[in-house]
Amino acid sequence: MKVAIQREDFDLGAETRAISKNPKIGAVASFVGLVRDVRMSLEHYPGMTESALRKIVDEAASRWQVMDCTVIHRYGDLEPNDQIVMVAVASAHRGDAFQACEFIMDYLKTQAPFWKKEHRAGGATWVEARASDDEAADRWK
Amino acid sequence: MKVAIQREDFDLGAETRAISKNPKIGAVASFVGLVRDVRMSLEHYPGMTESALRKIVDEAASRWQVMDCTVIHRYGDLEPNDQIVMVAVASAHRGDAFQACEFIMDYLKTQAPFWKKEHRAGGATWVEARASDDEAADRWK
Amino acid sequence: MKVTVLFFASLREQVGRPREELELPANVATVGALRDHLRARGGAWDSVFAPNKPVRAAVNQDMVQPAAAIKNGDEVAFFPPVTGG
Amino acid sequence: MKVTVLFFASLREQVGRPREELELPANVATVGALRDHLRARGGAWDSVFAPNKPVRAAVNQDMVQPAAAIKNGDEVAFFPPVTGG
Repeated sequence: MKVAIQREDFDLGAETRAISKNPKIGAVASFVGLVRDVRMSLEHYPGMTESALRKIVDEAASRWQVMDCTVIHRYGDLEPNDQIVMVAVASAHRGDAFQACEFIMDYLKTQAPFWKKEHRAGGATWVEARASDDEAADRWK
Repeated sequence: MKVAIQREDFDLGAETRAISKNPKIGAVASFVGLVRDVRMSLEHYPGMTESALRKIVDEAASRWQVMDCTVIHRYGDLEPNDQIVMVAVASAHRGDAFQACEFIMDYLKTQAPFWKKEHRAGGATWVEARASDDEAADRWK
Repeated sequence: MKVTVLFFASLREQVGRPREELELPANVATVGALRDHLRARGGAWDSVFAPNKPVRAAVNQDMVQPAAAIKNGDEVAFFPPVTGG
Repeated sequence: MKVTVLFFASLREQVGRPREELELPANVATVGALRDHLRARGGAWDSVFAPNKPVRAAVNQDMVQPAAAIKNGDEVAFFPPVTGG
Protein backbone atom coordinates (compact mmCIF):
# COMPACT_ATOMS: atom_id res chain seq x y z
CA MET A 1 0.00 0.00 0.00
CA LYS A 2 1.71 3.15 -1.22
CA VAL A 3 0.86 6.68 -0.07
CA ALA A 4 2.81 9.59 -1.52
CA ILE A 5 2.54 13.36 -1.08
CA GLN A 6 4.61 15.03 -3.77
CA ARG A 7 5.05 18.09 -5.97
CA GLU A 8 5.80 15.96 -9.05
CA ASP A 9 3.28 14.60 -11.53
CA PHE A 10 2.48 10.87 -11.68
CA ASP A 11 1.76 8.30 -14.41
CA LEU A 12 -1.50 6.41 -13.81
CA GLY A 13 -0.51 3.62 -16.21
CA ALA A 14 2.83 2.95 -14.49
CA GLU A 15 1.22 3.12 -11.03
CA THR A 16 -1.56 0.68 -11.88
CA ARG A 17 0.87 -1.76 -13.53
CA ALA A 18 3.02 -1.64 -10.38
CA ILE A 19 0.11 -2.92 -8.25
CA SER A 20 -1.08 -5.53 -10.79
CA LYS A 21 1.76 -8.05 -10.56
CA ASN A 22 0.08 -10.53 -8.22
CA PRO A 23 -1.63 -13.17 -10.41
CA LYS A 24 -4.61 -13.25 -8.01
CA ILE A 25 -5.46 -9.67 -9.02
CA GLY A 26 -8.19 -9.47 -11.66
CA ALA A 27 -9.37 -5.88 -11.27
CA VAL A 28 -7.87 -2.42 -10.77
CA ALA A 29 -10.22 0.52 -10.27
CA SER A 30 -8.71 3.96 -10.30
CA PHE A 31 -9.44 7.63 -10.16
CA VAL A 32 -7.64 10.79 -11.24
CA GLY A 33 -8.69 14.27 -10.09
CA LEU A 34 -7.69 17.16 -12.36
CA VAL A 35 -7.40 20.93 -12.08
CA ARG A 36 -10.23 22.51 -14.05
CA ASP A 37 -10.11 26.04 -15.52
CA VAL A 38 -8.17 27.84 -12.81
CA ARG A 39 -4.54 27.98 -11.69
CA MET A 40 -4.24 26.92 -8.07
CA SER A 41 -1.90 26.18 -5.21
CA LEU A 42 -2.39 23.34 -2.77
CA GLU A 43 -1.33 23.65 0.86
CA HIS A 44 -1.15 20.61 3.13
CA TYR A 45 -0.20 19.62 6.68
CA PRO A 46 3.08 17.70 6.37
CA GLY A 47 3.08 14.63 8.57
CA MET A 48 -0.64 14.56 9.20
CA THR A 49 -1.40 14.28 5.48
CA GLU A 50 0.33 10.96 5.06
CA SER A 51 -1.05 9.46 8.27
CA ALA A 52 -4.59 10.59 7.40
CA LEU A 53 -4.32 8.93 3.96
CA ARG A 54 -2.91 5.74 5.50
CA LYS A 55 -5.83 5.57 7.92
CA ILE A 56 -8.31 5.94 5.04
CA VAL A 57 -6.56 3.19 3.07
CA ASP A 58 -6.52 0.90 6.13
CA GLU A 59 -10.22 1.50 6.67
CA ALA A 60 -10.93 0.61 3.02
CA ALA A 61 -8.86 -2.57 3.35
CA SER A 62 -10.87 -3.56 6.43
CA ARG A 63 -14.15 -3.21 4.52
CA TRP A 64 -13.30 -4.68 1.11
CA GLN A 65 -10.81 -7.10 -0.41
CA VAL A 66 -7.95 -4.72 -1.22
CA MET A 67 -4.93 -6.63 -2.51
CA ASP A 68 -2.89 -3.51 -3.19
CA CYS A 69 -3.48 0.22 -3.35
CA THR A 70 -1.71 3.43 -4.34
CA VAL A 71 -2.69 6.96 -3.35
CA ILE A 72 -0.72 9.94 -4.67
CA HIS A 73 -1.67 13.54 -3.88
CA ARG A 74 0.23 16.52 -5.21
CA TYR A 75 0.78 19.87 -3.50
CA GLY A 76 2.25 23.21 -4.57
CA ASP A 77 1.39 25.17 -7.71
CA LEU A 78 -0.81 23.51 -10.32
CA GLU A 79 -2.04 24.62 -13.74
CA PRO A 80 -5.37 23.95 -15.46
CA ASN A 81 -5.53 20.34 -16.68
CA ASP A 82 -2.79 19.18 -14.25
CA GLN A 83 -3.38 15.97 -12.35
CA ILE A 84 -3.97 16.56 -8.60
CA VAL A 85 -4.65 13.15 -7.08
CA MET A 86 -4.82 9.50 -8.01
CA VAL A 87 -6.19 6.47 -6.21
CA ALA A 88 -5.80 2.94 -7.61
CA VAL A 89 -7.13 -0.19 -5.90
CA ALA A 90 -6.28 -3.75 -6.97
CA SER A 91 -8.52 -6.67 -6.01
CA ALA A 92 -9.58 -10.10 -7.20
CA HIS A 93 -13.00 -8.76 -8.22
CA ARG A 94 -14.20 -5.50 -9.68
CA GLY A 95 -16.92 -4.78 -7.10
CA ASP A 96 -14.41 -4.55 -4.28
CA ALA A 97 -11.99 -2.49 -6.38
CA PHE A 98 -14.66 0.06 -7.38
CA GLN A 99 -16.15 0.40 -3.89
CA ALA A 100 -12.81 0.77 -2.12
CA CYS A 101 -11.57 3.31 -4.68
CA GLU A 102 -14.67 5.49 -4.40
CA PHE A 103 -14.64 5.21 -0.59
CA ILE A 104 -11.01 6.37 -0.44
CA MET A 105 -11.76 9.37 -2.66
CA ASP A 106 -14.84 10.33 -0.63
CA TYR A 107 -12.96 10.14 2.66
CA LEU A 108 -9.89 11.88 1.27
CA LYS A 109 -12.15 14.80 0.27
CA THR A 110 -13.31 15.34 3.85
CA GLN A 111 -10.47 13.93 6.01
CA ALA A 112 -7.12 14.62 4.34
CA PRO A 113 -5.61 18.00 5.29
CA PHE A 114 -5.26 19.71 1.90
CA TRP A 115 -6.50 23.19 1.02
CA LYS A 116 -6.88 24.67 -2.46
CA LYS A 117 -6.34 28.33 -3.25
CA GLU A 118 -7.47 29.48 -6.68
CA HIS A 119 -5.58 32.21 -8.52
CA ARG A 120 -7.85 34.24 -10.79
CA ALA A 121 -7.32 37.56 -12.52
CA GLY A 122 -9.22 39.26 -9.68
CA GLY A 123 -7.00 37.76 -6.95
CA ALA A 124 -6.55 34.59 -4.94
CA THR A 125 -9.34 32.90 -2.98
CA TRP A 126 -9.46 29.80 -0.81
CA VAL A 127 -11.85 27.16 -2.14
CA GLU A 128 -14.83 26.55 0.16
CA ALA A 129 -15.63 23.01 1.27
CA ARG A 130 -18.77 21.60 -0.33
CA ALA A 131 -21.69 20.04 1.52
CA SER A 132 -21.92 17.45 -1.28
CA ASP A 133 -18.50 16.10 -0.24
CA ASP A 134 -19.69 15.60 3.34
CA GLU A 135 -22.76 13.81 2.02
CA ALA A 136 -20.64 11.56 -0.21
CA ALA A 137 -18.50 10.56 2.78
CA ASP A 138 -21.55 10.03 5.01
CA ARG A 139 -22.91 7.38 2.61
CA TRP A 140 -20.25 4.95 3.85
CA LYS A 141 -21.11 5.19 7.56
CA MET B 1 -15.96 8.45 -27.24
CA LYS B 2 -13.46 5.80 -28.35
CA VAL B 3 -14.23 2.09 -28.60
CA ALA B 4 -11.47 -0.25 -29.74
CA ILE B 5 -11.29 -4.04 -30.11
CA GLN B 6 -7.67 -5.03 -30.56
CA ARG B 7 -5.04 -7.74 -30.06
CA GLU B 8 -2.48 -5.20 -28.78
CA ASP B 9 -1.96 -4.10 -25.19
CA PHE B 10 -2.91 -0.56 -24.05
CA ASP B 11 -1.50 2.09 -21.72
CA LEU B 12 -4.04 3.28 -19.14
CA GLY B 13 -2.03 6.44 -18.39
CA ALA B 14 -1.85 7.52 -22.04
CA GLU B 15 -5.54 6.72 -22.60
CA THR B 16 -6.73 8.68 -19.58
CA ARG B 17 -4.54 11.67 -20.47
CA ALA B 18 -6.03 11.62 -23.98
CA ILE B 19 -9.54 12.15 -22.58
CA SER B 20 -8.52 14.73 -19.95
CA LYS B 21 -7.68 17.69 -22.19
CA ASN B 22 -10.97 19.58 -21.81
CA PRO B 23 -10.51 22.06 -18.90
CA LYS B 24 -14.08 21.37 -17.75
CA ILE B 25 -13.04 17.81 -16.84
CA GLY B 26 -12.22 17.37 -13.15
CA ALA B 27 -12.52 13.61 -12.73
CA VAL B 28 -11.51 10.46 -14.61
CA ALA B 29 -12.63 7.10 -13.21
CA SER B 30 -11.18 4.03 -14.81
CA PHE B 31 -11.01 0.27 -14.63
CA VAL B 32 -8.60 -2.38 -15.88
CA GLY B 33 -9.45 -6.09 -15.98
CA LEU B 34 -6.51 -8.51 -15.87
CA VAL B 35 -5.92 -12.18 -16.62
CA ARG B 36 -5.46 -14.03 -13.34
CA ASP B 37 -3.52 -17.32 -12.99
CA VAL B 38 -4.44 -19.00 -16.28
CA ARG B 39 -3.46 -18.59 -19.93
CA MET B 40 -6.53 -17.85 -22.03
CA SER B 41 -7.81 -16.99 -25.48
CA LEU B 42 -10.63 -14.54 -26.11
CA GLU B 43 -13.05 -15.01 -29.00
CA HIS B 44 -15.41 -12.23 -30.07
CA TYR B 45 -18.06 -11.44 -32.69
CA PRO B 46 -16.42 -8.94 -35.05
CA GLY B 47 -18.82 -6.15 -35.95
CA MET B 48 -21.29 -6.81 -33.17
CA THR B 49 -18.64 -6.32 -30.49
CA GLU B 50 -18.00 -2.71 -31.37
CA SER B 51 -21.68 -1.81 -31.83
CA ALA B 52 -22.58 -3.47 -28.49
CA LEU B 53 -19.89 -1.46 -26.70
CA ARG B 54 -21.01 1.76 -28.40
CA LYS B 55 -24.58 1.14 -27.26
CA ILE B 56 -23.40 0.63 -23.67
CA VAL B 57 -21.34 3.83 -23.77
CA ASP B 58 -24.29 5.77 -25.24
CA GLU B 59 -26.57 4.44 -22.50
CA ALA B 60 -24.06 5.55 -19.84
CA ALA B 61 -23.84 9.01 -21.44
CA SER B 62 -27.63 9.30 -21.32
CA ARG B 63 -27.69 8.57 -17.57
CA TRP B 64 -24.66 10.49 -16.31
CA GLN B 65 -22.54 13.46 -17.32
CA VAL B 66 -19.95 11.73 -19.50
CA MET B 67 -17.63 14.28 -21.13
CA ASP B 68 -15.45 11.66 -22.77
CA CYS B 69 -14.94 7.93 -22.56
CA THR B 70 -12.60 5.22 -23.82
CA VAL B 71 -13.29 1.48 -23.89
CA ILE B 72 -10.61 -0.93 -25.12
CA HIS B 73 -11.12 -4.71 -25.12
CA ARG B 74 -8.47 -7.15 -26.30
CA TYR B 75 -9.01 -10.50 -28.02
CA GLY B 76 -6.72 -13.39 -29.00
CA ASP B 77 -4.20 -15.15 -26.75
CA LEU B 78 -3.47 -13.66 -23.33
CA GLU B 79 -1.06 -14.63 -20.56
CA PRO B 80 -1.49 -14.40 -16.77
CA ASN B 81 -1.22 -10.78 -15.64
CA ASP B 82 -2.02 -9.40 -19.12
CA GLN B 83 -4.50 -6.55 -19.34
CA ILE B 84 -7.83 -7.61 -20.94
CA VAL B 85 -10.06 -4.56 -20.85
CA MET B 86 -10.05 -0.92 -19.83
CA VAL B 87 -12.82 1.62 -19.36
CA ALA B 88 -12.09 5.28 -18.58
CA VAL B 89 -14.79 7.93 -18.09
CA ALA B 90 -14.11 11.67 -17.87
CA SER B 91 -16.60 14.01 -16.22
CA ALA B 92 -16.80 17.30 -14.34
CA HIS B 93 -17.48 15.45 -11.07
CA ARG B 94 -16.29 12.19 -9.60
CA GLY B 95 -19.72 10.73 -8.79
CA ASP B 96 -20.73 10.70 -12.47
CA ALA B 97 -17.35 9.33 -13.55
CA PHE B 98 -17.43 6.45 -11.04
CA GLN B 99 -21.05 5.50 -11.71
CA ALA B 100 -20.72 5.57 -15.50
CA CYS B 101 -17.48 3.57 -15.40
CA GLU B 102 -18.92 0.84 -13.17
CA PHE B 103 -22.13 0.74 -15.25
CA ILE B 104 -20.15 0.26 -18.48
CA MET B 105 -18.14 -2.59 -16.96
CA ASP B 106 -21.25 -4.31 -15.56
CA TYR B 107 -23.06 -4.10 -18.90
CA LEU B 108 -19.99 -5.11 -20.89
CA LYS B 109 -19.78 -8.26 -18.76
CA THR B 110 -23.30 -9.37 -19.78
CA GLN B 111 -23.87 -7.67 -23.17
CA ALA B 112 -20.62 -7.55 -25.13
CA PRO B 113 -19.99 -10.70 -27.24
CA PHE B 114 -16.68 -11.97 -25.88
CA TRP B 115 -15.96 -15.51 -24.72
CA LYS B 116 -12.99 -16.70 -22.66
CA LYS B 117 -11.38 -20.08 -23.05
CA GLU B 118 -8.89 -21.08 -20.35
CA HIS B 119 -5.89 -23.23 -21.21
CA ARG B 120 -4.83 -25.40 -18.28
CA ALA B 121 -2.48 -28.39 -18.12
CA GLY B 122 -5.55 -30.69 -18.25
CA GLY B 123 -6.93 -29.08 -21.41
CA ALA B 124 -8.95 -26.08 -22.57
CA THR B 125 -12.35 -25.14 -21.13
CA TRP B 126 -14.78 -22.34 -21.92
CA VAL B 127 -15.39 -20.06 -18.95
CA GLU B 128 -18.97 -20.23 -17.63
CA ALA B 129 -20.95 -17.02 -17.21
CA ARG B 130 -21.49 -16.06 -13.56
CA ALA B 131 -24.85 -15.26 -11.99
CA SER B 132 -23.11 -12.49 -10.02
CA ASP B 133 -22.43 -10.65 -13.30
CA ASP B 134 -26.14 -10.73 -14.21
CA GLU B 135 -26.95 -9.42 -10.74
CA ALA B 136 -24.40 -6.62 -11.08
CA ALA B 137 -25.97 -5.53 -14.39
CA ASP B 138 -29.52 -5.80 -12.99
CA ARG B 139 -28.69 -3.23 -10.29
CA TRP B 140 -28.81 -0.48 -12.92
CA LYS B 141 -32.30 -1.26 -14.23
CA MET C 1 -36.32 -16.96 -46.91
CA LYS C 2 -32.55 -17.12 -46.71
CA VAL C 3 -30.47 -16.19 -43.67
CA THR C 4 -26.87 -16.41 -42.52
CA VAL C 5 -26.48 -18.23 -39.21
CA LEU C 6 -23.34 -17.75 -37.08
CA PHE C 7 -22.11 -19.79 -34.12
CA PHE C 8 -19.57 -18.69 -31.51
CA ALA C 9 -17.40 -20.13 -28.76
CA SER C 10 -18.52 -23.48 -27.27
CA LEU C 11 -21.56 -23.56 -29.61
CA ARG C 12 -19.33 -23.18 -32.65
CA GLU C 13 -17.15 -26.05 -31.47
CA GLN C 14 -20.09 -28.30 -30.65
CA VAL C 15 -21.92 -27.85 -33.97
CA GLY C 16 -18.61 -28.03 -35.81
CA ARG C 17 -18.94 -24.90 -37.95
CA PRO C 18 -18.68 -21.09 -37.56
CA ARG C 19 -21.48 -20.26 -40.04
CA GLU C 20 -23.88 -21.48 -42.65
CA GLU C 21 -26.24 -20.04 -45.22
CA LEU C 22 -29.69 -21.44 -44.59
CA GLU C 23 -32.94 -21.55 -46.58
CA LEU C 24 -35.75 -21.49 -44.00
CA PRO C 25 -39.25 -23.00 -44.31
CA ALA C 26 -42.09 -20.46 -44.09
CA ASN C 27 -43.03 -21.42 -40.52
CA VAL C 28 -39.57 -20.47 -39.13
CA ALA C 29 -40.01 -16.74 -38.67
CA THR C 30 -38.57 -16.04 -35.21
CA VAL C 31 -35.28 -16.66 -33.43
CA GLY C 32 -36.97 -19.17 -31.13
CA ALA C 33 -38.41 -21.08 -34.10
CA LEU C 34 -34.98 -21.12 -35.77
CA ARG C 35 -33.47 -22.53 -32.59
CA ASP C 36 -36.05 -25.37 -32.61
CA HIS C 37 -35.48 -25.89 -36.32
CA LEU C 38 -31.74 -26.38 -35.77
CA ARG C 39 -32.32 -28.56 -32.72
CA ALA C 40 -34.45 -30.93 -34.84
CA ARG C 41 -31.30 -31.90 -36.74
CA GLY C 42 -30.52 -34.18 -33.76
CA GLY C 43 -27.13 -35.25 -32.36
CA ALA C 44 -24.95 -32.33 -31.20
CA TRP C 45 -27.67 -29.90 -32.41
CA ASP C 46 -30.23 -31.44 -30.12
CA SER C 47 -27.88 -31.13 -27.16
CA VAL C 48 -26.64 -27.59 -27.88
CA PHE C 49 -30.12 -26.16 -28.39
CA ALA C 50 -31.97 -28.17 -25.72
CA PRO C 51 -34.48 -25.89 -23.91
CA ASN C 52 -32.50 -25.98 -20.65
CA LYS C 53 -29.31 -24.69 -22.34
CA PRO C 54 -28.60 -20.96 -21.85
CA VAL C 55 -28.25 -19.96 -25.52
CA ARG C 56 -28.14 -16.27 -26.45
CA ALA C 57 -29.04 -14.87 -29.87
CA ALA C 58 -28.46 -11.76 -31.96
CA VAL C 59 -30.17 -10.60 -35.15
CA ASN C 60 -28.09 -8.30 -37.33
CA GLN C 61 -25.63 -7.90 -34.43
CA ASP C 62 -28.26 -6.85 -31.88
CA MET C 63 -28.87 -9.08 -28.86
CA VAL C 64 -32.55 -10.24 -29.01
CA GLN C 65 -35.14 -12.39 -27.23
CA PRO C 66 -36.52 -15.65 -28.74
CA ALA C 67 -39.68 -13.88 -29.97
CA ALA C 68 -37.65 -11.59 -32.27
CA ALA C 69 -38.65 -11.83 -35.93
CA ILE C 70 -36.29 -12.94 -38.72
CA LYS C 71 -36.39 -11.41 -42.21
CA ASN C 72 -34.88 -12.55 -45.48
CA GLY C 73 -31.17 -11.69 -45.60
CA ASP C 74 -30.76 -11.40 -41.80
CA GLU C 75 -27.60 -12.40 -39.95
CA VAL C 76 -28.64 -14.53 -36.98
CA ALA C 77 -26.05 -15.52 -34.38
CA PHE C 78 -26.25 -18.09 -31.58
CA PHE C 79 -23.78 -18.17 -28.70
CA PRO C 80 -23.41 -18.99 -25.00
CA PRO C 81 -23.75 -16.26 -22.32
CA VAL C 82 -20.85 -13.86 -22.78
CA THR C 83 -17.77 -13.95 -20.53
CA GLY C 84 -15.62 -10.97 -21.54
CA GLY C 85 -14.28 -8.15 -19.43
CA MET D 1 1.22 23.15 30.22
CA LYS D 2 2.97 23.95 26.97
CA VAL D 3 1.66 23.13 23.49
CA THR D 4 2.54 23.88 19.88
CA VAL D 5 -0.34 25.41 17.94
CA LEU D 6 -0.41 25.27 14.12
CA PHE D 7 -2.62 27.20 11.68
CA PHE D 8 -3.28 26.32 8.05
CA ALA D 9 -4.70 27.86 4.88
CA SER D 10 -7.13 30.79 5.36
CA LEU D 11 -6.77 30.54 9.16
CA ARG D 12 -3.01 30.87 8.89
CA GLU D 13 -3.39 33.96 6.71
CA GLN D 14 -6.02 35.55 8.97
CA VAL D 15 -4.10 35.11 12.25
CA GLY D 16 -0.86 36.07 10.50
CA ARG D 17 1.31 33.15 11.61
CA PRO D 18 1.81 29.45 10.81
CA ARG D 19 2.57 28.37 14.40
CA GLU D 20 3.29 29.39 17.93
CA GLU D 21 4.49 27.82 21.17
CA LEU D 22 1.92 28.48 23.86
CA GLU D 23 1.86 28.22 27.66
CA LEU D 24 -1.74 27.39 28.61
CA PRO D 25 -3.58 28.24 31.84
CA ALA D 26 -4.77 25.22 33.84
CA ASN D 27 -8.41 25.63 32.79
CA VAL D 28 -7.60 25.22 29.08
CA ALA D 29 -7.53 21.43 28.81
CA THR D 30 -9.57 20.68 25.68
CA VAL D 31 -9.46 21.70 22.02
CA GLY D 32 -12.71 23.63 22.45
CA ALA D 33 -11.32 25.52 25.45
CA LEU D 34 -8.17 26.34 23.48
CA ARG D 35 -10.30 27.68 20.65
CA ASP D 36 -12.13 29.98 23.10
CA HIS D 37 -8.82 30.97 24.68
CA LEU D 38 -7.44 32.06 21.30
CA ARG D 39 -10.67 33.81 20.36
CA ALA D 40 -10.44 35.94 23.52
CA ARG D 41 -7.39 37.65 21.99
CA GLY D 42 -9.88 39.73 19.98
CA GLY D 43 -9.50 41.25 16.49
CA ALA D 44 -8.79 38.68 13.75
CA TRP D 45 -8.75 35.96 16.43
CA ASP D 46 -12.28 36.76 17.48
CA SER D 47 -13.49 36.59 13.89
CA VAL D 48 -11.60 33.41 12.89
CA PHE D 49 -12.72 31.43 15.93
CA ALA D 50 -16.28 32.79 16.23
CA PRO D 51 -18.65 29.91 17.11
CA ASN D 52 -20.37 30.03 13.71
CA LYS D 53 -17.09 29.52 11.83
CA PRO D 54 -16.44 25.95 10.59
CA VAL D 55 -13.03 25.40 12.18
CA ARG D 56 -11.52 21.88 12.21
CA ALA D 57 -8.87 20.71 14.68
CA ALA D 58 -6.26 17.99 15.01
CA VAL D 59 -4.27 16.86 18.05
CA ASN D 60 -0.95 15.21 17.27
CA GLN D 61 -2.04 14.97 13.62
CA ASP D 62 -5.32 13.21 14.31
CA MET D 63 -8.58 14.97 13.43
CA VAL D 64 -10.58 15.47 16.70
CA GLN D 65 -13.80 16.91 18.13
CA PRO D 66 -13.84 20.01 20.42
CA ALA D 67 -14.12 17.83 23.55
CA ALA D 68 -10.74 16.19 22.86
CA ALA D 69 -8.22 16.60 25.70
CA ILE D 70 -4.90 18.39 25.36
CA LYS D 71 -1.74 17.23 27.18
CA ASN D 72 1.57 18.93 27.80
CA GLY D 73 3.73 18.77 24.66
CA ASP D 74 0.83 18.19 22.24
CA GLU D 75 0.75 19.56 18.70
CA VAL D 76 -2.67 21.17 18.18
CA ALA D 77 -3.68 22.34 14.69
CA PHE D 78 -6.60 24.54 13.59
CA PHE D 79 -7.72 24.76 9.98
CA PRO D 80 -10.77 25.26 7.74
CA PRO D 81 -12.69 22.28 6.32
CA VAL D 82 -10.36 20.49 3.89
CA THR D 83 -10.65 20.91 0.12
CA GLY D 84 -8.15 18.49 -1.42
CA GLY D 85 -8.69 15.74 -3.96
